[in-house]
Amino acid sequence: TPEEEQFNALIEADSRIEPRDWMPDGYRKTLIRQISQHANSEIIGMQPESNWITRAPSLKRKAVLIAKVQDEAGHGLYLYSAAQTLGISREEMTDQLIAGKARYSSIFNYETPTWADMGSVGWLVDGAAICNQVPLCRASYGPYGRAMVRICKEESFHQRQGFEILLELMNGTPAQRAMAQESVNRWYWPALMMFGPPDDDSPNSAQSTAWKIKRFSNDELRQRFVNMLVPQAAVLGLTLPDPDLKWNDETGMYDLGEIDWTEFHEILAGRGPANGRRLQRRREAHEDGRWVRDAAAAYSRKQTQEMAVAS
Amino acid sequence: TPEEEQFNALIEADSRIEPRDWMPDGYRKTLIRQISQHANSEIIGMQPESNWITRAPSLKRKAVLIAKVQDEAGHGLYLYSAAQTLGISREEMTDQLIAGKARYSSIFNYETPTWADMGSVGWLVDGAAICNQVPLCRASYGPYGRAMVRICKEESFHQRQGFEILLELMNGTPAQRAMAQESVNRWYWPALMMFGPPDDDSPNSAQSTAWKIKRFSNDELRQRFVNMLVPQAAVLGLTLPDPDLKWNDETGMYDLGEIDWTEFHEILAGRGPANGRRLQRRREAHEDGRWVRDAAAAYSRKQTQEMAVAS
Amino acid sequence: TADIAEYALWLGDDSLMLSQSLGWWVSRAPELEEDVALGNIALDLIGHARSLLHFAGSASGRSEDDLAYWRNEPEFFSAHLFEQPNGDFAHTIVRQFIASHYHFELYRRLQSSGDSTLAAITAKAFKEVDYHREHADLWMLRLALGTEESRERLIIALTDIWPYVDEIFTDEPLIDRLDGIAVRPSTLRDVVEAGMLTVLAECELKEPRGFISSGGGRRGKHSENLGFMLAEMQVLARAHPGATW
Amino acid sequence: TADIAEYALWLGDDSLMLSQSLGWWVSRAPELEEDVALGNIALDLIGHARSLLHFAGSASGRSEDDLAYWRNEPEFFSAHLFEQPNGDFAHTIVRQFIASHYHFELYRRLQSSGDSTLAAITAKAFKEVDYHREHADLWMLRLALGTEESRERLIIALTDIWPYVDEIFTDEPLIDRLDGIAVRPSTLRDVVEAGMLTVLAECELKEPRGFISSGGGRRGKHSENLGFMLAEMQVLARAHPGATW
Repeated sequence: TPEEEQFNALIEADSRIEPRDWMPDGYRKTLIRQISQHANSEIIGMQPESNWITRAPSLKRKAVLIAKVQDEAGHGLYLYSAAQTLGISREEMTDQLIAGKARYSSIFNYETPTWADMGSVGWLVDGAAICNQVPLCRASYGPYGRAMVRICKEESFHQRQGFEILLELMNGTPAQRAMAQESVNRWYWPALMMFGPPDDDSPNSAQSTAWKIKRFSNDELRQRFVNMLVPQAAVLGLTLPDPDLKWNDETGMYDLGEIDWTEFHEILAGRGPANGRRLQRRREAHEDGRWVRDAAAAYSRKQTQEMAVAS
Repeated sequence: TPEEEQFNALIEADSRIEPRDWMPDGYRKTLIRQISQHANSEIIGMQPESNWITRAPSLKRKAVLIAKVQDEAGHGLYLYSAAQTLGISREEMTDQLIAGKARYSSIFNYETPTWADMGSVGWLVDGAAICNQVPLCRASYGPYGRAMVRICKEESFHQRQGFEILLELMNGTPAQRAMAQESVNRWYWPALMMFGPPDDDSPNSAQSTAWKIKRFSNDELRQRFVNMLVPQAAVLGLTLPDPDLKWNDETGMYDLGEIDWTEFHEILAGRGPANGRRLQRRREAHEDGRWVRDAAAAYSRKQTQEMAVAS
Repeated sequence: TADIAEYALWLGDDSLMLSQSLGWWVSRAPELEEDVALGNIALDLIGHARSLLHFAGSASGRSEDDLAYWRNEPEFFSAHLFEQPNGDFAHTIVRQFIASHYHFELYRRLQSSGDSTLAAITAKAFKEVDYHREHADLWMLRLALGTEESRERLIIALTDIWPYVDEIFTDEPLIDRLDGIAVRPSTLRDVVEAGMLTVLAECELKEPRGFISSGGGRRGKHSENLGFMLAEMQVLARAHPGATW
Repeated sequence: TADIAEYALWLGDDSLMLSQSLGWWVSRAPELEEDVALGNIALDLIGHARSLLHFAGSASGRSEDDLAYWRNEPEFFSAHLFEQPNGDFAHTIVRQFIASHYHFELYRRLQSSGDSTLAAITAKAFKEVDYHREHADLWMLRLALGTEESRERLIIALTDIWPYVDEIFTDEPLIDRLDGIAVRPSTLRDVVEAGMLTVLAECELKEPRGFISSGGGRRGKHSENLGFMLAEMQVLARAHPGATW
């Protein structure tokens, strides 16, 4: 069809597809799935960090942490808006999340038992997210790409803050240093798994790449991430918990140890440390807030009516 | 009337009035007011102590404290039962309490900011309560008197526990000793006010005394209490915060300093430290529990129906 | 002086405890927009608390964190209003409503305090609490005029929180020693109450009548909630004496 | 031995954390009878915890209070089930339901443990958890068959708490070293689950299916709630090192 040709031409030319443009159903569905999943990840991702807001060990850290969790709420909002341009409502996305039907990044099913996890989440999880997301700033769908530009700016700020938390701990008492290393030991492998299964085991990637939604393979991004981490770990004085990690002169990159995907698949199957708790808390916040949202909606209806009557 | 004469004769003979007996309206009303007020005091009185259950500094103290607060719930139950024999329902009493229409002892409008308050409440508040309540074991209304016998036994146990808490603190670190003294400073005067206004300012007492509901005057009971406290304070090594307190060889009793009744009247008027909070928490527990009580009632109705059908 | 430092603690502790409670909402608000809005307010308040605590501690060589994490309950000077638990959203909004109307008038006047640091801190804070007040006023209207349930919940929250209004307008001896520097709390009452009553009138609500808490926060006597708040707020810092973060 | 002591901590920490949560209800229960009943259960559990912690600490010279108040989070061995927050009454009842069915079968068998102290402690506890189980079963029926609202809330609570069942039946290496002394958790599963399913059938409910928490409490890896619980439980004791109470 002519529309199809025009769409393909736009993709080919690295132009943006905009909401009013024709697009194939699969493209629309893939984007809705990906963007809402990303939004949900931001929303669920508030939980492991909000866990330390009331207990942050200094007022400065408390402020930085509140700002960060609040940024995630903002990212959720941008992404919901981007998804809405594709014809799905915020209510639908919220309901799917609460019903357990929509996915979010598995990494947020891990818990944050120590303050050092605020460092690891920033440094490793946000670090991995950035590697995943920077290419998305050039995603073919306009509203998504533009949302990602804003998000990536803030994420890199968050990663720096995570790095700083760990740095402060590593410069601190022996207990603080131990806390930092223990936390990095727990988060390193899960962060690597954030890039998804190895390329030869990643079914959806080819079409997404053709549509220029996805621009690099899982393994490529994972490799980039580790290349970035190793020198930073050296600055921090932290050991990355992979005994097989070493520089390879031939490839000009680091060789990685074997990833054990068992845990990844267990969590995907609903058997992670906190899958239930994350959904429970989201559901509770949603239900507890229902009367408030209803009140705001009723008030706004009444205001509109009054204005209509007045005019 | 003959009923009236019989009633008066029973009172005269120090016999018990029982639920089936005729009684004057005023007697019934006075008792309902007094017993439900007493029940409410037990129920609201759980709050200042439950405040420390989750933070008790040793497991033994935690157990003792739970047992004590639980006893108070039990006292509330005995007393509600006694009042019910006079023709008021538990729901009515509960609703009056929550609506702020029923009184409870003002002492429970004080707060318990420190652990030492668990000692002071036991030693001073329960101590004063016992002085007030022991005579009530002989109250002319049977169900009330019998409830008071059970209650008094447990209260004297509670008072000993309060004494023990203070003793342990006074044998402890300087910080613990200071905590104990500071707490006794706060609770001493309010405990004395628990006996009510001075005799020449106590309007309802005469009739209650004639009916043998009340057997000693406010000032008499207050004096007894102080006579008991002084030697115990000496054992504890605590100073009672009354500079005018001293032994009077002539009366064979302790002279007391002037009581400042301003605070007492402020609290009665609803301007105490925690009047609002106490009612708020009772209301919240009551409202939060409504669906549970409804479920239990519905289940019990269904069980009864099933049994009726089966038979 | 020690008096000015203590006065700065009054103000700083109010904001600190309020932000401590508000921070809890971030990730639990009724909608994402409120996660952001309440987070912003919490951030502003923690900013004010940091400036005020920093200022309060400067004379005695104590840092904002020394003061936030290493004081015990009787050494805090927050008014009870600022220590009230979050309750449901209506309780949080009523607490914000009173706090922000109070802050607005207080900071408006403190900008011309004889102490230049206090004046500078409150000049910046004034602009922010103006937004807090708008946010609270709008929610008061939404809850009061929204649905039956929201109106009922708002009325309960007003009953529960209003007892703590009185204390914030109560003068203490410290104020006598800070003429021209502090604002005398009792002089704020008329304006602040008038402002709140205007909003309540728009809400078609009357001023709540009922209990009045006798307070005592400015003398280190606190409501039962503060101990629980401090236990949580200070637990990590106190597990690592001497550490920096 | 150190192994038996660690096993005693498993059991003791379970009861300790559960009683810590239950104690909150006393003064807040749906009716006075439940203030008394939940108080009794909390008291029994704290009694079990004290015996078990006392026993666990006896070899290393640590008192029950040393163990309760001076261990840090990773040194606790409670299973996540026992650390779950109270939630609404339905959550508390479901937690009690699972805990007491588990305790009943566990203590029934531990009475014949090769360790005479463990046998004696659990023989006494067995009689008490029998009552806990009855109490929970009855409430399960009331909530399931009472009103629509109670049934709905119960189903939500089952969904939320059931993920923590799996962990209590998970074997850990420690168990291999305690043959004849400890009960192998996996051997309890069939009987305990059958008992619970019988009650659920009377409730006209099926076994909940959904998430399974990966646990880790026996290795010192805890759910996010434990840190908050310990902050509150330990705050006073830790403010006075070396004090007795």
